[in-house]
Amino acid sequence: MTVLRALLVCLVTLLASYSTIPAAMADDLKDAINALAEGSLKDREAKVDALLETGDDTVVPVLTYLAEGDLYFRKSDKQVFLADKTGRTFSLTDPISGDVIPDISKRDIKKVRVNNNLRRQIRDGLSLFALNSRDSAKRLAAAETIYKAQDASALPAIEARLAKEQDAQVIAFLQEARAGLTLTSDAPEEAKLSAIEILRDKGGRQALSILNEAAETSEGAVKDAASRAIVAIERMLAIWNGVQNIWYGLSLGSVLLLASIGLAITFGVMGVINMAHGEMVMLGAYTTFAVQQAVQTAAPGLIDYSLLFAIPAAFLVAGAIGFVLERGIIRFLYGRPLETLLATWGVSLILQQAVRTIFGPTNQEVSNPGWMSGAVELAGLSLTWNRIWIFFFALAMFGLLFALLKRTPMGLQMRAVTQNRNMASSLGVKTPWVDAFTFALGSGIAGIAGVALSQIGNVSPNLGQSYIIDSFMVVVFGGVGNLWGTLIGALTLGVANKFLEPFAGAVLGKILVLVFIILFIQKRPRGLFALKGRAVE
Amino acid sequence: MEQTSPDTATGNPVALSIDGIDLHYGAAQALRNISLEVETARITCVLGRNGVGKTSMLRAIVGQHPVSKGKIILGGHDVTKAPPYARAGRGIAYVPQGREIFPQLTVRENLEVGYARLPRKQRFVEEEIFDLFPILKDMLSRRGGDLSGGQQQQLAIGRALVTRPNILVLDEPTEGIQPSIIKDIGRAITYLKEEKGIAILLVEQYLDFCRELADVVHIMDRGEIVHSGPAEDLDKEHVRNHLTV
Amino acid sequence: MISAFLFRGLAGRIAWVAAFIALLGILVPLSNLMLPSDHALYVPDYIVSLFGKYLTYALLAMALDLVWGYCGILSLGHGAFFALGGYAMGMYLMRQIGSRGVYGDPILPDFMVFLNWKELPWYWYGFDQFWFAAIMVLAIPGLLAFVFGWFAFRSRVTGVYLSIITQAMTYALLLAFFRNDMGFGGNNGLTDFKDILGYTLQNPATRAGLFAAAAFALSLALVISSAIVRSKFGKVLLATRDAESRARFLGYRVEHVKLFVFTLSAMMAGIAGALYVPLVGIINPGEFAPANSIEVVIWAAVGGRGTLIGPIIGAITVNLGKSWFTAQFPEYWLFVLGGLFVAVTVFMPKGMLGTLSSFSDKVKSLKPAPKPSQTEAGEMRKEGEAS
Amino acid sequence: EETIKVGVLHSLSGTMAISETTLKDAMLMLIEEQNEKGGLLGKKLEPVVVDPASDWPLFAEKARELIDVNDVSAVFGCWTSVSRKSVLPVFEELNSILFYPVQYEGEESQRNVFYTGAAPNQQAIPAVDYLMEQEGVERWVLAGTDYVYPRTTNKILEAYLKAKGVAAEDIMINYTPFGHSDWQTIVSDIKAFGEAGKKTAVVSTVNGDANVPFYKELANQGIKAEDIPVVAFSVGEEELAGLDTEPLVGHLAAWNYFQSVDSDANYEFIDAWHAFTKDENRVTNDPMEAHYIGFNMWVKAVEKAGSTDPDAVIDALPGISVPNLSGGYSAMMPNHHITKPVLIGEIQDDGQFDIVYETPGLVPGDAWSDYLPDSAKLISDWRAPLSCGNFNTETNECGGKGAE
Amino acid sequence: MIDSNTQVTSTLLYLDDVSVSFDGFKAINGLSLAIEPGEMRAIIGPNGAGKTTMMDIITGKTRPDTGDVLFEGQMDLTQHDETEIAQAGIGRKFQKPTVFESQTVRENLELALSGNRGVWASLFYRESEADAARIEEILQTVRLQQRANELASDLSHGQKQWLEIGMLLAQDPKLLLVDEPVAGMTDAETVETAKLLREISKTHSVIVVEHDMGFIRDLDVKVTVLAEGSVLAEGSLDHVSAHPDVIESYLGR
Ligand SMILES: Nc1ncnc2c1ncn2[C@@H]1O[C@H](COP(=O)(O)OP(=O)(O)OP(=O)(O)O)[C@@H](O)[C@H]1O
Ligand SMILES: Nc1ncnc2c1ncn2[C@@H]1O[C@H](COP(=O)(O)OP(=O)(O)OP(=O)(O)O)[C@@H](O)[C@H]1O
Ligand SMILES: [Mg+2]
Ligand SMILES: [Mg+2]
Repeated sequence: MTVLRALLVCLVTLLASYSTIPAAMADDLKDAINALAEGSLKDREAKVDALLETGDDTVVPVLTYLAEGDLYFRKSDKQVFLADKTGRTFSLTDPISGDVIPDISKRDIKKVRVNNNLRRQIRDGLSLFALNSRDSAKRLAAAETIYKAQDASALPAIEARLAKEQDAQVIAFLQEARAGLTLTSDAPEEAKLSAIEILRDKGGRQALSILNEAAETSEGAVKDAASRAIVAIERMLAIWNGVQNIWYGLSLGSVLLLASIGLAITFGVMGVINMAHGEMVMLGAYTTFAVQQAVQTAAPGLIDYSLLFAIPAAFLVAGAIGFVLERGIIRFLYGRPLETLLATWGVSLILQQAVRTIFGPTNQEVSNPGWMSGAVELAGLSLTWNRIWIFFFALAMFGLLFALLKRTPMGLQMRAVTQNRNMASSLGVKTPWVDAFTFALGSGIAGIAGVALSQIGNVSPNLGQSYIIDSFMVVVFGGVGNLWGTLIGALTLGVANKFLEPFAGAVLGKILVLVFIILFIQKRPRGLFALKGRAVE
Repeated sequence: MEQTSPDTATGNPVALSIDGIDLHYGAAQALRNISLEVETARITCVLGRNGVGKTSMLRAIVGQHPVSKGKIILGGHDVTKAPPYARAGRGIAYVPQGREIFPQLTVRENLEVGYARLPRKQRFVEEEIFDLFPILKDMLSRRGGDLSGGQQQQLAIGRALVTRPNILVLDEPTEGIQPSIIKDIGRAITYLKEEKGIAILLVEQYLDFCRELADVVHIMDRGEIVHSGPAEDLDKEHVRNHLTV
Repeated sequence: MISAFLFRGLAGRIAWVAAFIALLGILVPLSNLMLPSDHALYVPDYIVSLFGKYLTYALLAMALDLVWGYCGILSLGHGAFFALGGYAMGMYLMRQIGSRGVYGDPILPDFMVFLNWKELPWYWYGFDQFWFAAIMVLAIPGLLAFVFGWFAFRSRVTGVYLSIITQAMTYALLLAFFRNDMGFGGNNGLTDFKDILGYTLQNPATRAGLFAAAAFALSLALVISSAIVRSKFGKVLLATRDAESRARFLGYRVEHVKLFVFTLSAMMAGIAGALYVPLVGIINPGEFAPANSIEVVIWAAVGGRGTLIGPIIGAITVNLGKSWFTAQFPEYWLFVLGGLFVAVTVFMPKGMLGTLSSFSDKVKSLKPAPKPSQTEAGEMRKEGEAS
Repeated sequence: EETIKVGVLHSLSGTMAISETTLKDAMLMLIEEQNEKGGLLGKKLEPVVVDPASDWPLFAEKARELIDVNDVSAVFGCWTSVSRKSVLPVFEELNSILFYPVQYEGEESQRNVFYTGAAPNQQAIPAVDYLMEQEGVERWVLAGTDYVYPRTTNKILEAYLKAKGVAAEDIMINYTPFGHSDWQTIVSDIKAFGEAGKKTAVVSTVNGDANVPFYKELANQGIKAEDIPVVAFSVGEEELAGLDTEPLVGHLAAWNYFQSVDSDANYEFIDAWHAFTKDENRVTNDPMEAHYIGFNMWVKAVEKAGSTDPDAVIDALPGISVPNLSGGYSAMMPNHHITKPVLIGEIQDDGQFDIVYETPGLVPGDAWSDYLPDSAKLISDWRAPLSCGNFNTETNECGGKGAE
Repeated sequence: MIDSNTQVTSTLLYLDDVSVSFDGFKAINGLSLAIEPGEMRAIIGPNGAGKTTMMDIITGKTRPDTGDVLFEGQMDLTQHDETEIAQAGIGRKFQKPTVFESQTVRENLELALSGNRGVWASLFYRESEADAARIEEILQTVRLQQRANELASDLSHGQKQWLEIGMLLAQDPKLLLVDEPVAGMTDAETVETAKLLREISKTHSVIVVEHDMGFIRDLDVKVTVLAEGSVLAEGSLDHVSAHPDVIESYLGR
């Protein structure tokens, strides 16, 4: 965003210094721009239209700034400027001359108000400008906007561009845009039929709605063709819908997995009924917040990568607290697993209130880095980046943990100690160290989960409470002490939830999942991946 | 191996000595002033009726239960207050009564837990162990808890041997084991004593087994050692009296 | 037979505690109603309703202890039975409002008018009668526990698996009762009660009566529970808790044993809920929240599990602490309460009661008094050990 | 020295602490300011703060404690409807005064309670009007958390929209559980619903914790305000503080106050707030303004009555008018609701709202909705001689619609 | 079903071609065995031969993959659960002593004492004099009178063994399954136990599993040798001990 704006400012300055605009026209433009300062929001729509109609490139930065709420006027003379906030003051750029006036106080200027209507109008209008941009990516974006806008007045621009466009993707979009417009116009039948074909191949909901309208308003061959295209598109949509649902389910499952994976250690392996698990997740999320703040002040350039620093930090913070907890409290409670519930519940209250006291009771803002924002459109699917990252992150964590537990001597000792502490000790295992390490590991992993979860939900003192029940559900459903169970359990519950949600609704869907868990446990009283045989008794 | 204790009458160094220990379970006293020495390359056997405190004594020695009085010296070091893993670090290995294998670990993993105090190079299971208990080799990937009672007992002994101890403490190791393997265990114990010079402390109920192996026997009754002497003493009437009901 | 059975429950200190609670049930209301408010022994209205609430919590905690402490069923869903009993009572109280609601509808409760319901749903029939509601207070939690337990125990669901499905049960009920479509007032629940059995709830005397009822219910439940755990059945319970499969090999129908206490305990919880609702004046789905059920477990653990009296002490102490701390240190009370829980676990492994009795044992053993007979010693030890 | 005690009944822990803690601070600030001005009736005010811990029955217990044990003259508190419902009988029985500062579903008017937050007609209806008229919205998604406030509001809105000629298939209603955190399906449904060719908007009564994940999902799935604007009734500055608002610019909220309101009273208030909290970044919000109004009304009423006696103050309150923060005056009406302007704001990238619409005059709060059949005929007037919260204008009787 | 009065055979317990496998490992392999009423049978065999598993099958703990197990000629044990089988009169002592640790020795015996196991019956149970006397007698037999009121968890390993034997006596079943009763006992106690079992077998059927050959000799009953899940040899102890396979796989040289 900022890069773009810097470019725009350069552009203005360039334009101004080598201005080829005749003086008279420049004056008109100036008036038209300054006119933005006055009148109601409704009046402003006409003024924006007028600016767009000039077709002059000078209006591009003006309107872009307006849409972003950065167009200001000087109170003294109602002159409109492009404003950039620099620290506590603003620097103003004259849209025509490109002159920069630094250090203007907020008091002296006022924002040119904008609303959604204006933004939409500007976006659609500027897309026609961008259609002639040299950057093919921009042209592509513009063509997409034009397709979405379905504005008949854009038709000449589309035709004009199509005549000289080279980029196949842009051509496709423009043709689709034209097809939509053709269909709703009074074009001849053949044109409409070929337009229907283009739209059918394009697919998607918007094509569907255009075709629906066409099918309603037309007759004969066009109506038939449109109806057939509708059926085809709907079938595709249904399929993609199913796939999308599976993805949503897996993605929800990966969140559940993340939330419960630390618990799979502290509870699943160690047998501590760890009610403070959620708070470890919360601490991870708050660490993310703190790291983000630190990076913001220390190295703003790295802000997009603050999450990468947050991961080890969260592990260390939550792990350290887990370590202290184990040494200070839990170790007195081995052999009395139920009592750990009481103690860790107390700890969870303390941690919640501590965070509330330190950071305040309200939500904290953890922003998505650029590489985790937005979505990719993949055929009929729309996959958001943060979910994709979280999904693979969860799997990676699982893999690491699995390897640690099953393939390393430390993992073996961890399991041995929890099964028979005395005997492990008599075999030379340093049980206090293993206990503390295991609990710290489980807590640290929970902390890492907090980093990921801060990307999709609240960062508040209550964060832990909202995950704790689900986490226990997952671990138990999968089978206590079985990591695979946790993995499969989390994904199963995620997918089940997402398949129930569309037709039962979110509330009933959740109830049904709970009922499903209850019934499932009747069938497999020791969870999905139950340990069988004598060994369990 | 450090052997700082003075040599004993038999000429072998003392690997382990306990000196006047008492042990309580809550208010109940289970051991009264027990003293005993275990020599290197000797088999020391402890006998006694049910509930006289044999297991309690072993638990005190390996550190699974604190003593209320007295001292435990291991290889010249006072380990009275040391945790079990520290004592294991000094070369003591324990085959407990009731097997105490790790039920959810496989046989292989059960054995590997014994690596904990070994240097990296020594982290393998010696073939001798599998020769002694071939069944373990067949069942490496079965879960310990699924084994039969006797198999578990074999595993418990095998696991103790994995740690390459210099003192081996066995609590009724023959319990639940088939006769042929009992004979093998007997041979193995003799082998460990003679070839490896390991000190062996054996608690047994099985008199014949004891008489065959032991160099020294101690007899316990009601938390006390009431008789100590060579294995031949077991044939004496008054000694045997301690073992009858 | 029944009286002989109950008589057995009155042995030892239980008798004293039960009598004490029952006495409170008489004295506190009397003092509240008869004494002038400046009298030294006067119990203010505020205290009466507050302690009335604690007594219902105590009953709930004791009911939980019966299944958890004695039978090893760690129910994380006992709040559900409490809430169901509460709802049954709430429905009765709702019907008693009659046309005094804000919309003045003689049949439909306000929230139904509000959401355009035209008719009373069938499951609300009968709740205008106290006897019917009273039966439902027992029957609904009892039936749910019976059906739930029937399946779970028959399938041999035990340990944490059982705990978690009880939690899933209460969680599912929470979500269900939140739904306005269920016809129980959604999130706001049932409120705005006017009177019970013709006595207006805004009158201190009515609340004093409710206090007495809570005290008597608790005292009676204590005697019944004590009689149960002292009978041979109580030993079977412990056997089931400690070695379920061994009990099976002895020929005990473990699932019936569990089902019996679970259902009984759910009914006690239901009664607690039913007494709670008129005392606090509201029942809403929040009572189903899993955290509430966990808190009940905490009360029992704080007081001392497997002692019946311990959970009563625990419930009252924790809630008294909560009431006091939230007013005294509104910003820091969670530290204090959390710290208390940690301290109890670490320093009082047997809960408050267990620690108290082992302390008093020590004091006793210092005196050169005649040693307690073998049986008594064993008895006491067993009680301590059970926690 | 004798003081006048004021109860503050807001959750400082549990799920609601997120919202309510700020209100406790605001009350402490208001009381401190009043004391600096010399207190009330020559006495100092003394706040009594308790923590009902987001536990509804505990609200009732604490209310009783405040009134009975601490002898407070008035209580400022509650946020959720259920907490208010829980304390109502207590205030009625012990005859005390509660000021309730949050927007709610209406359908209530009680003698001891003064509602300084918005009734549905002071928030929801103007917001929908705005979208319809200014943005040309034709298709509606009513998304809410499953509890009474959203249910009622949506019921009212549905009736209202249908009366305006919106077809049933152009209204989608969706409920989610409290604290719902996985919004993927619902957001993609909204997206699909909005791609059908007609201009679509979302009216969100999603509550509390669920908002952050909801908006994050909206942002990530690329739902732009220009395409599908979301107007919310429970999202204010405080809630936005937990969000990166950059991708959310243009989404809307309807309130009676925004921190960005351009008035001297507001600037003063904000400065005082920053000074009081010693934190330049603390935001102000609508319920804070409601407490500001309510507190000043109470002060004025006590002065007018010359005592803190509840009956006197209750009688004195209707008709009292005090400055609000948006530059006008708000008055307490006989139905114990107040008059307020309605503002629509668009979210800005700095976490503030830019006010894009303001009702021309003040809107009086309506205790009984005109769009619900059973309430339409009810009015509330606590002045003598009527003294009734649910007066039936058809039967001319107090006590609701009565037997039919 | 079959009328309970008409006995199909006189056999008390009849295992017919029973097999069970765990994850592909055949622990019991086509095992057939018949125990007559009043018979005592000793079972020996290598570790892992399937002796304990066989008991698991009889008592309903493990379901066989194939084969029938008939009790008193008509009750198919594979169709019943542990409780029903115990109530039908099969009692068991486990290889690893399992007692109710948090209850006293006496209570353990009280629980085991034969009688109605129903919920109501145990709620309203009052100890009769006969019951008390019986418990006293058993305490005497297992030599735990001194510790009657102590918690079972405080017993030593061997004492727990004794307690379990006591519980079995209290239960008074028709068929006793005794898994390694003398493990951990002194030689003298072993002799006592053999006597005790012989006494019991006068009125009950008994199956004893042991590795102690001296003890088996003392019992002086028919011996069945199990190996790899099926019967290897059967007959008197002298007969089977001479069997080369038994020597090879079990007794050793
Ligand atoms: N955990 C315990 N708590 C209380 N008392 C115990 C405990 N363990 C053992 N005892 C008691 O201490 C005494 C000694 O027990 P110990 O286990 O040492 O006997 P043992 O000689 O090994 O007997 P066995 O031959 O039966 O194994 C016994 O009387 C026993 O009852
Ligand atoms: N659940 C199981 N999973 C895998 N293998 C099992 C399982 N249960 C038993 N086995 C195996 O079945 C075989 C028979 O075991 P069983 O306990 O019946 O032997 P046993 O004859 O009683 O031996 P012992 O004399 O040592 O007690 C053993 O090899 C054991 O490892
Ligand atoms: Mg022993
Ligand atoms: Mg066996």
